[in-house]
Amino acid sequence: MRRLTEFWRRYRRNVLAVLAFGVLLVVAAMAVFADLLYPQGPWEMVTRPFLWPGDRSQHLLGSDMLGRDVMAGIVHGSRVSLLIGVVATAVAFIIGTLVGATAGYFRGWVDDVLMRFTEIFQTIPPFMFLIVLVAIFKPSVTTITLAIGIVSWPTLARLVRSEFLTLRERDFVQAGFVIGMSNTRIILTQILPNALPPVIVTSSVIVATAIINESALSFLGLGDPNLMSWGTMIGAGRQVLRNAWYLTALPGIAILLTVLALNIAGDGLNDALNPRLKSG
Amino acid sequence: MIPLLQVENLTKHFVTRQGTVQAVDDVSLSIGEGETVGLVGESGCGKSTLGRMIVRLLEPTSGTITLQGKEVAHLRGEASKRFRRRVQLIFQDPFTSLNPRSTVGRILEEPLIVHRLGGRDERRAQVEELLRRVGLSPGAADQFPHEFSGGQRQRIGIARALALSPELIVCDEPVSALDVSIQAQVLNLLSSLKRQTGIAYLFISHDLSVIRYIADRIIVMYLGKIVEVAGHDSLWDRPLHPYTQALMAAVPLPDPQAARSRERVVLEGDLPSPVSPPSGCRFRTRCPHAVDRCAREEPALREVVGGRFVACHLVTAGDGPTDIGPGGPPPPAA
Amino acid sequence: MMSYIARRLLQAVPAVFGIIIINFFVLHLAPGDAADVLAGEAGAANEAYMKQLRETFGLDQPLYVQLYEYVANILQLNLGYSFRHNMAVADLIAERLPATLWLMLSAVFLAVGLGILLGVTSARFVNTIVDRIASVLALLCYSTPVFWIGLMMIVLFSVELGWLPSGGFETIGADFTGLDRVLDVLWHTLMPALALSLFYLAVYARLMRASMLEVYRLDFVTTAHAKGLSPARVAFKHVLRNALLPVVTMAGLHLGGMLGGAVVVEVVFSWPGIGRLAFDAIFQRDFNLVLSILVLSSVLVIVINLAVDLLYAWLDPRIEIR
Amino acid sequence: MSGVAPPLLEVRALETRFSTEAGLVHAVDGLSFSVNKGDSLALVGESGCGKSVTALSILRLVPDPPGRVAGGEILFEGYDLLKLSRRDMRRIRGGEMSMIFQDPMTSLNPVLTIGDQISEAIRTHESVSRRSAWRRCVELLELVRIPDPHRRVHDYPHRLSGGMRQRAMIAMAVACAPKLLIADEPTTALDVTIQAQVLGLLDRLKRELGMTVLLITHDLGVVAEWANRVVVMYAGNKVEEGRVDELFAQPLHPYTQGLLGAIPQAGRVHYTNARLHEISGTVPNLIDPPARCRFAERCAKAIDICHREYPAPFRPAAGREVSCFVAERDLA
Repeated sequence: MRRLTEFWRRYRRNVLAVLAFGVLLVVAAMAVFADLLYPQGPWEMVTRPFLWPGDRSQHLLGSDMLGRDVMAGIVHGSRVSLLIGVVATAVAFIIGTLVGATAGYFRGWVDDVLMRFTEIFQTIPPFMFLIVLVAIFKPSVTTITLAIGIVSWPTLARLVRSEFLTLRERDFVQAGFVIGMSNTRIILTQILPNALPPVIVTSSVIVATAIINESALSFLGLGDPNLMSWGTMIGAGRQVLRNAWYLTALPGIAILLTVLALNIAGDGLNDALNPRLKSG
Repeated sequence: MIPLLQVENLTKHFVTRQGTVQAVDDVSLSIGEGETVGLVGESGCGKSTLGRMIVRLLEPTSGTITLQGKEVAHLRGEASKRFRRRVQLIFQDPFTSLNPRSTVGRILEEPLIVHRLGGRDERRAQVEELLRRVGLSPGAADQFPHEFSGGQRQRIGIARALALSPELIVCDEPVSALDVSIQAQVLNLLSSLKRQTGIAYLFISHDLSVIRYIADRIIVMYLGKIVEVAGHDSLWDRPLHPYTQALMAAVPLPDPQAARSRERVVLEGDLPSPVSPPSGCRFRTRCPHAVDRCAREEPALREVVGGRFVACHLVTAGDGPTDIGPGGPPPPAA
Repeated sequence: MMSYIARRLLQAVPAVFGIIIINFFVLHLAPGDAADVLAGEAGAANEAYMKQLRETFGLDQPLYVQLYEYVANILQLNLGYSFRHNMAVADLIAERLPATLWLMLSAVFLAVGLGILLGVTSARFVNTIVDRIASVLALLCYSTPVFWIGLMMIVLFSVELGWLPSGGFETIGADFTGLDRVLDVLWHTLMPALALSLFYLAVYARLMRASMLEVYRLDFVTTAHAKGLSPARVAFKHVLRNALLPVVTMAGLHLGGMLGGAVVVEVVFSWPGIGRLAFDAIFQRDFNLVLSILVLSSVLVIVINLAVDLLYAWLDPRIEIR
Repeated sequence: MSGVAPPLLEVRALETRFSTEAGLVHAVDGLSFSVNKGDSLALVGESGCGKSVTALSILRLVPDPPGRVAGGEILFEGYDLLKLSRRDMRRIRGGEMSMIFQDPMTSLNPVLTIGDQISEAIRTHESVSRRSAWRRCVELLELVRIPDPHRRVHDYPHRLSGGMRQRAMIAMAVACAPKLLIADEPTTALDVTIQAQVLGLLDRLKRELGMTVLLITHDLGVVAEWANRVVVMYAGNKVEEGRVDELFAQPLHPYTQGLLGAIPQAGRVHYTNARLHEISGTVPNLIDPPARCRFAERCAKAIDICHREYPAPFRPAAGREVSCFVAERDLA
């Protein structure tokens, strides 16, 4: 608890980061209360097509070519974005931390093998790999989430590995060996608490990347066909780009704001979790 | 009588991209119960590697380490854990040797938890006692390492090493990162702890003057080899190995008169690469007295006079230490 | 030097095998028979094609034989035939690759060039309004989805202002030659390359700023000042080159990502490269073509990475190439 | 020596401050001392006493922000360096006055050859051709006894050992025959046998090139071996000054006395027969320090006034100075 308040005290100093946190709260609220806000769902044709934003007050952001409410689409789309962003990152986090920690802690041939393996995954152009995976395994929330997780873990694995490699050589970890700690205990009590902060910061950036990747998939028509996503809206809007560009612009702004907020919050986390400890 | 710790023919090689580094090569030494052995040498001489093998942070390439007659170099599991209670380590850098995310209390309690010593309250009491013994207030237990100065942190490191009441503590340059005035505090603390508990130290340092103050017996290393072993007084009065002589001549004395009056033996050149050390005597490339034989034959570490060992062809058993003045040339080869 | 390149290429061999094997398993883990996946479910799955697939990949054999066949075929660049395009897959890729390489080259040029410029400016005016604006700009570019900014650029520059062509590699039917053609291609490249570069531009700007500030704190910069050098000389001769090192490393790591981004950009701007080819192939369910593109792009990344490492070693003499 | 000649360098009431999150650090606080032509002056003190900041202040190299020279004068051959234009200051740096640093591993640019870096120093101050500057580099490397200078001049720093790099740094510093060389802990990162080589080299160059050297160190041994005059600093102030012989024979300030007593080597002490003299406590915080003797809290001899007032410098003899109420009382 004391640490949490201390953390918030430091995070609060970055005004922009607090603002970003607010934006994320709003997006999260949209995702949670989507069914309350727009109980009819995003697919319902509620008005006349091609209403520009501001034309009618009850459809604030206008309507698309089928007369569906753009705002309803954005609110419901936040669900897909956040869900896939967070869960895919969790998948990447689990794989990345396991692989990276094992490689960095045990070093030697274990490290060599795991890192060669990671490098292979890093060499395959991630987005291409992503569309291939999703296309072959048929687009659904599950396949998309897993596929994004699979292309995102190498970054985390490398980060965790380098953290483990340096921390393992630190004197305080060596001291753990000298007082007779087991490997598990050293990893859990000495290394992990010190390795985690940069990993958490990077994870926030990976959530952002995952959201962009999901929207790009949907834009290309490889999203879950049963769900309304921001990328799907942009893909649909593209067909009428010349006449109704707001249909492309608005969901894009939603993505931009969310991703921007995540990145700024990541910077804020970084400052709050790694205060430059004064030495000497 | 069996010494507390006996090291025989210990060797450690590191394989690097440039080649195999012979960090420690065929080193033997012993440490008696309650004895302070000083290990001195310049960077790259292998003193830290040797220390880390003795506390079993590094696996020796070959050779044996015995603690009271029992082989310890390859212990596993519970036996290894029992060893940890008897031999501890104090680190050089007080800023990196304490976990920045643990409280001081937690850091000191950990050894007790790992070895299941005492219940929660007992451990708490023990932590307070440890803090008191190293001259810190019990309140320090709730603070984090970064709230302390370098000297205070080093005291915390010492308290951690004491927690398991070991018989031997390897001190790896424990005062090198500290200012002189703080260094004196730590050296005094280490010697008073020794008086109280009869603990043995292997004290590693590059600083001959610190070694001379704290050690009963001094071992001088050069490029992975022991070149000389002597009692602290006899080494200071009559260094026998040309390297020891040069090392002592190079130590700046805080006494302008003495500094000016002594002979200067400034060693030429740099330390050779430990990947391809010179043939024969490793010191010969910088030795002012080297002769042909030094390049051909590796000098063995031999006892010259009671308790004094030297690895140099030019110092022979027949020559008493009386023949050699401080800093003077060693006698000609027999 | 040559032996270094040879050794690096040798080291790349397991990676290439690994990539091929991963591809193979992706194919086999997919629901249904691999031949179905390869041939696609849509109309093109005629008997001749299925037969050719089964022969090429030995699909009736046990799995390990299939793996062997698959690897052997790819290593001989025997990638099969695309019935959709009526062309050998290898030829098809060779035809489309230059456009993608050109796009990437332009984007790398823009990203590295503008990124460094922005980063150096930020570092020079650190903590001033200039730095703030540059930082916000970088953060915006960093957070913008590439396909969306591409579309928005089309709206602004092609639809509303009519300044730039909305897509394609060159003006169809114009039959420009010589310099005119070069200018035409450049004109068409501008928007897609800029769209593709924005994200990376932001990364390099942020990295360059941090790196410059970091290097400015190093001792040898104080040495340089102590020699009496002018601030400009210190910046260009001593700081810049050292600060570039992490940017070069990053740029090398990003190539794969950029190749992926090229898919989206090529779709948005109707760019006739391998990204667009892969995208079309996916919807035509021509998975053999898709997987071949994937393998070849990965190999491409390995080769370019080697080139980047050589560049790095040239910039940093501490890296010994032997 | 006549006392008429003006000092080569005179620092008067120097104040250098750093703004930090916690507050304004008075790193150097009213420091005055002078360096005469031909001096080997040592500025000695423990970490954080402001000795390195003093060196950087003299060359106006204090990183700004966060640092700033807030007051005082630095007279070099009579001219106040703090009033010079940037351009004129650059002419002084590396020309009239140069500096070498503690860590030879980090103070040379890793991506430029030794020759590039030395000839850059030459060509900045003298209009000579690239070729003749390069020739001078080789001569300079010879001067500092780097073996095989024709080859070494093309080497990158990482190919040289620590001792060799420090020699190369020295070669670079003396390239334009400066009148004053400031050496900031030049041997701290080196082994003792290499340290002896480097100190010997500095001594020789000083004689051969007629330089004056200001040596900054924490090591009283180095001071005793090498310097002829010494200024002892504590917490941003000068506490004592004198000729080396006098100061070591009879240290006047309790801090100097404490420092000398804390070194195990002085006298034949061994843990079995003597405790080392310790100075209790730690260095005070220099954020807005109170106007009183900075050492009072740690001083065994402190009297009432020490905790209330700042001791003015007291000069018991020519060239001897101490800032201590107790010493002043005892000497009076």
